Amino acid sequence: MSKSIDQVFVNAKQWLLSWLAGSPGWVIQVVSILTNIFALLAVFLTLFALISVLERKILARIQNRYGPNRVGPFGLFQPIADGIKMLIKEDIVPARADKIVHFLAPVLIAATAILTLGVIPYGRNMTPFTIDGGILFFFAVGSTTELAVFMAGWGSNNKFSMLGAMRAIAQMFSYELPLIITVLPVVMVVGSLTPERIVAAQAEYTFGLVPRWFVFTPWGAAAFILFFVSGLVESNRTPFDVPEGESEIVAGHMTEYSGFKYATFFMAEYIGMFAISGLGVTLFLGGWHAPVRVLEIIPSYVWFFVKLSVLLFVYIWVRGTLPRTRIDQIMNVAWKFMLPMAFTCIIAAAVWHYAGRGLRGWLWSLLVIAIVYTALSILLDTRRKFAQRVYRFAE
Amino acid sequence: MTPTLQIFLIVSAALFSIGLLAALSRRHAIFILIGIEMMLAAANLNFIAFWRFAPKPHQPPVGVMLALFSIAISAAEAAVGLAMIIAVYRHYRTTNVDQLDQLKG
Amino acid sequence: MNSGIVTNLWPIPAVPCAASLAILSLSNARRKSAAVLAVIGQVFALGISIFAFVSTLQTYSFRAVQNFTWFTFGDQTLRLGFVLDPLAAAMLLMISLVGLCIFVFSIGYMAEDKNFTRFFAYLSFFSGAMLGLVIANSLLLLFIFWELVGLASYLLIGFWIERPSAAAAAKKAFITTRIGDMGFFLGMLWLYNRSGTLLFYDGGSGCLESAGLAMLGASPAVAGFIALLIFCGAIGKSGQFPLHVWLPDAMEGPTPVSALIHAATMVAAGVFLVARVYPLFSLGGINGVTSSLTVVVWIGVTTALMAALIAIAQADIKRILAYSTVSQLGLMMVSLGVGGVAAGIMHLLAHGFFKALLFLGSGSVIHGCHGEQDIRKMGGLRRLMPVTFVTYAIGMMALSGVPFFFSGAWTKEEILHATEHWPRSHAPYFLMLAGVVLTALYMTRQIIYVFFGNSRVASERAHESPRVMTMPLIALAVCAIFFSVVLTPAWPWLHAYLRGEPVQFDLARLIQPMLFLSLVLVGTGLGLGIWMYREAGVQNRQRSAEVDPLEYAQPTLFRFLANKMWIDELYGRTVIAFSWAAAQLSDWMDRYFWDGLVRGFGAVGRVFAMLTTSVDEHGINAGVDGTTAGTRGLGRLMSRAHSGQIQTYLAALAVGMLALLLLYAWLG
Amino acid sequence: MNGAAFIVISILTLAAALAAATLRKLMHAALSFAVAFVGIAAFFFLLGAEFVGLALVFIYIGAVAVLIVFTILLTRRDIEKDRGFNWSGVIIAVALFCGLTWSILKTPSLSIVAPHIRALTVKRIGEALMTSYVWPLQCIGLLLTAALIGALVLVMEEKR
Repeated sequence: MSKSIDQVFVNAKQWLLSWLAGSPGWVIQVVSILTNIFALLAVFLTLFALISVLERKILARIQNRYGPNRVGPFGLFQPIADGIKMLIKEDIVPARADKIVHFLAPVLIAATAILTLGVIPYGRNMTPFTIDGGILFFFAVGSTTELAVFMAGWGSNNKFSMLGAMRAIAQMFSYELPLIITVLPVVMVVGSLTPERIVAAQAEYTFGLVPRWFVFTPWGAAAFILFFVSGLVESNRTPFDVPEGESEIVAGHMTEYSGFKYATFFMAEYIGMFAISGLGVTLFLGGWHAPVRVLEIIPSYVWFFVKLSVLLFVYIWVRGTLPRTRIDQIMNVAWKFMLPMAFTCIIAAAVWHYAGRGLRGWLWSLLVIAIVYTALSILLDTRRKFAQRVYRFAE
Repeated sequence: MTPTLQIFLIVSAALFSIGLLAALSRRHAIFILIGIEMMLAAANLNFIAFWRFAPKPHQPPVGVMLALFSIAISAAEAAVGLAMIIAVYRHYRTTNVDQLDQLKG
Repeated sequence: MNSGIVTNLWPIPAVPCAASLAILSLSNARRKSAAVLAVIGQVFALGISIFAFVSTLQTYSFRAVQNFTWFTFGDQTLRLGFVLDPLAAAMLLMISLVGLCIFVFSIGYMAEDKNFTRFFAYLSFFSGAMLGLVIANSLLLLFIFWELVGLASYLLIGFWIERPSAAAAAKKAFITTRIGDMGFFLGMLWLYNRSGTLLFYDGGSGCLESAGLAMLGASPAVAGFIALLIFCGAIGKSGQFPLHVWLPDAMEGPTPVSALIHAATMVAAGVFLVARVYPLFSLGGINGVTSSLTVVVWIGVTTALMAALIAIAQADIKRILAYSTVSQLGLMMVSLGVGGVAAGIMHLLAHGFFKALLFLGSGSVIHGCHGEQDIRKMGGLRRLMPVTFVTYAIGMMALSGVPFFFSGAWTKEEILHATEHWPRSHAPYFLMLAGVVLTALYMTRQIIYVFFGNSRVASERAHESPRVMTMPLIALAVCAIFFSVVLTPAWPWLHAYLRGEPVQFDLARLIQPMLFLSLVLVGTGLGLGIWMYREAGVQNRQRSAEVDPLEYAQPTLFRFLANKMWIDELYGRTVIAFSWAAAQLSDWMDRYFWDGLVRGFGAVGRVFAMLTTSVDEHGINAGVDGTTAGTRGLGRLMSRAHSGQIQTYLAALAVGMLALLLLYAWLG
Repeated sequence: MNGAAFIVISILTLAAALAAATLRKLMHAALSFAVAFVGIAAFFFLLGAEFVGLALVFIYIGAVAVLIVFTILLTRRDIEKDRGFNWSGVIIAVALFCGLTWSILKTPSLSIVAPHIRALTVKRIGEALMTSYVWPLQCIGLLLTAALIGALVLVMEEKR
């Protein structure tokens, strides 16, 4: 029973394809691919709509106010209203802009964001596109985002746009290194670049209780934290949203966009966030596996989306809590702290592996990480202490 | 129709010639670099094609390895080449290769 | 036999050295981490030392050896190693324990110094080298550590480098000990030549074991010479008579340094060295008397008496203790020379505790008196610095040899015992008795000047030292008292441990003539001191407070002693003057004789050069010029094709490729 | 191997490459360059070398293309000036293409179809890289480090 619920979407697709029995092979293939694409788009566009209103509501709660609550029950229809507004707005293209590049930038950025979603396993037998080097595909396609951001900045022919694009590219370049290098230990330990294999490697449970997710190893925990922070930067989220810091450079590379193109950028940012979180879930949080063996009766995709939601909530929570950092601080952290720590994770994973993957390996790799962390924090300590701030009129 | 090795090689030759065209005809230094990168890519395409069409597959896959190393080397070359273009531009205020003829005999 | 511990001995020197390196890499401002690192290194060394010590208790005359090859040249293999035996274990324990106390003390004493971290780096480095020295199982390894402690001593004496006197003292210490080390080095080479190995113990084939000794025993005279050459090193390091001049000057260094290096550990290394290679000294002797040991005895006697006499007339609190150290080291040498090896080492260990205590006490006094070191300007400190006074008094009584409760008494008694039974002469025995009296005398003088009487210039604003300085004092005082538990004749555990014998308890042995004799002697010294100095430092009708009672009574003798018997001046007039003259002569030779010779050769060469120049210019050059002109013309022609346009070059390349392709097609 | 896919990809690649070589605006040419490399990566996919294709996209689109557009940005003042077009280059390129094509067509041993081979997994490539090709891999690492440092030194501000 639980198995059939688990596989309900897979079976539905089989059922759909069974109508085509007898057609030439390439027809079935194309239809199968199209089905996957439609399902993916439907799910994630809904999720985008949902999260855009939920984010506003959560932020509102953090800031002690109500948030959108006028359109529909609890304001849940707000995204529809927003969408209509965006669609019917005038699309303004600057006269001196490079019109082709200006047009192509949002298209490219949305396309790459959606493409990255394709390789993540959402449940048992539920990977839209199975590629041998799925992780590499994710990053290869993801790196195209930088070009798209540059196109947006260049095509707008606007100083703010260009500055924003430069900032975005600088920080995305800098954080792409730790992002990829923190993935390496997982790839090394599993011995595969295929997301399914990585998920399968985390299937077991120690004593039937504690799942063998990589986040529960010292190197995995460290790598996950680094991965999460890099992911924050890659998706240009607070506290790393300097490329679109409205108090400094209007809206960065999106300054000259309006209407639906602006909405596209907005959507791409959210979908990029989903993709990075989904990859994080796949790599470190055990993918679609249940945290306890008993709970495996709940379908796998539910687990995946629960984990994804938790990560997304943390994203929003961080946004509601932390102030924006300066660009030089971001770069300093990337090169002086994140990168060495990411390399340390590789070493710690190797130590864990060669010390037998047991408790001994666990302790040794913890030691490696602790030593490097301490050394780095001593070396990087500028001895500039923050003064206690006094809020005179806030109480 | 299934493509044969010849067709791949002809496409690769076309790509090579286009790269050569970019490197020979345009005056901007960046085009020379773009042309060189395209010629290298054509060579990589040849490597991969020869590996794929070899009657007896090699173990290890030599063609793929060569292509990988060639990509890495051309990446290094691109980085240094572009840095040189910037340095030259700073010094002479031009990127026109016709004007950069200080080394003439 | 558990020899496992010996393979784990290397961290004992390595950890403090590593701590030293780590501290050196810290910035000057990280005082706390420097101190913590140094203390951690020392605690670690102490831990392993305790472990090593415990493992030596398993059997009598425990000895474990670990040797390894350092390098090979030709068919010769140079091997180094570590050894663990009662001698090494006892030394390890004493050094690391005293060292720890002194490290802690230094945190308080050096608290305001701007080079705090450098100080701890040097101190850790010294500690590591010294610990390595005592566990070395090779004369070469011992020599290496020997030189390293010398270097550490040099660095630390000259620690306050901005003072010219400190720099001079450091230089003096380094050069003076180097004279002794020269002899040591020659002796080592000779030993290697004779025995073919520098390892002490090597499963029967070491130079201190039967095979090596048999090889040396073939010519006892040579063995004696080797022993004496090695003893030269000990003379230099332990400040024995002809080379003792550096040690009092070394007091220019910070007081913890004086306590650790120039009282408790490094200067005792000479005594340790003699004890370590004792089989060489006693080789071929009858009744344990050999000519080399006789030399040791007489040098020890001379040193002990002379230094004790000089100490009486000194005014600097640390110099008095320094001469006292010299004197005590002489006493240990006598003990070794007359055959009382265990007694000498016991005194060395006990001396390590109480002399470190006295030096630290003097450091506390100096700290309290804001840097004043002249005892004539102190006085009345017993009320102001009670903890320092009590601990200092304990140290003083241990040094003087007050019986029953203080460790120094028992070891001194053992030494006197051994000296009494020396078959060759009784003179050392009586001279040593005089030495005991003198020791009590000068210590009484010092303590009266410093702690009794009324407050004088320096002690008016004195204050007790902070807890971090008094705690080590108390710890060392406790050690100095309770160490005597294992020393008494009733239960001579340490004696037996060092000799590798079982120990017996016999209360009757406690009472013996020597006890009464030393009681009388010490009492004489103390009484004499109290009588002589009862009014010291007090303004009197007859004389001012600045004048010493002895000076009042015997001005000539006092001047003789106060000026250290003019030995420094003697050296200045003879040895140093001679080297100065030799240097002047060499300089003159270099300037006028050799230089003239070289200039003459140069002139001849220049004449030849002129000749060849003319041939070159007019004969050979013409042909070369012609060739060059031709080449240049050709080059100018060729450079037309060299347009500087890279695209032209690229096009030429492509055309060349096309041509090759066509050639290929045409051929086949 | 799919003929239709091949035709589509080759048209896309060659068109983009031609655009990259001839477009007037430098930025457009650079973006066409990126498209051409997507096409080449697609060729690699078609030939079964997925890993190389992904690496190509990763390196060329993610790094080299961005570097090129950055260089264009930094040498911007020089771009607007009109430049001549060297027609002799076209002649040489066309002649070379003809020569190459002629010699390819003339060689009969090249008209073969692809045999069936075992799929080239990332694992196999990784094993080859870590065993037979480990020294070349180290050398490439060294080369890339040197290139990184060299590029940095070249673009550093000249001290006056």
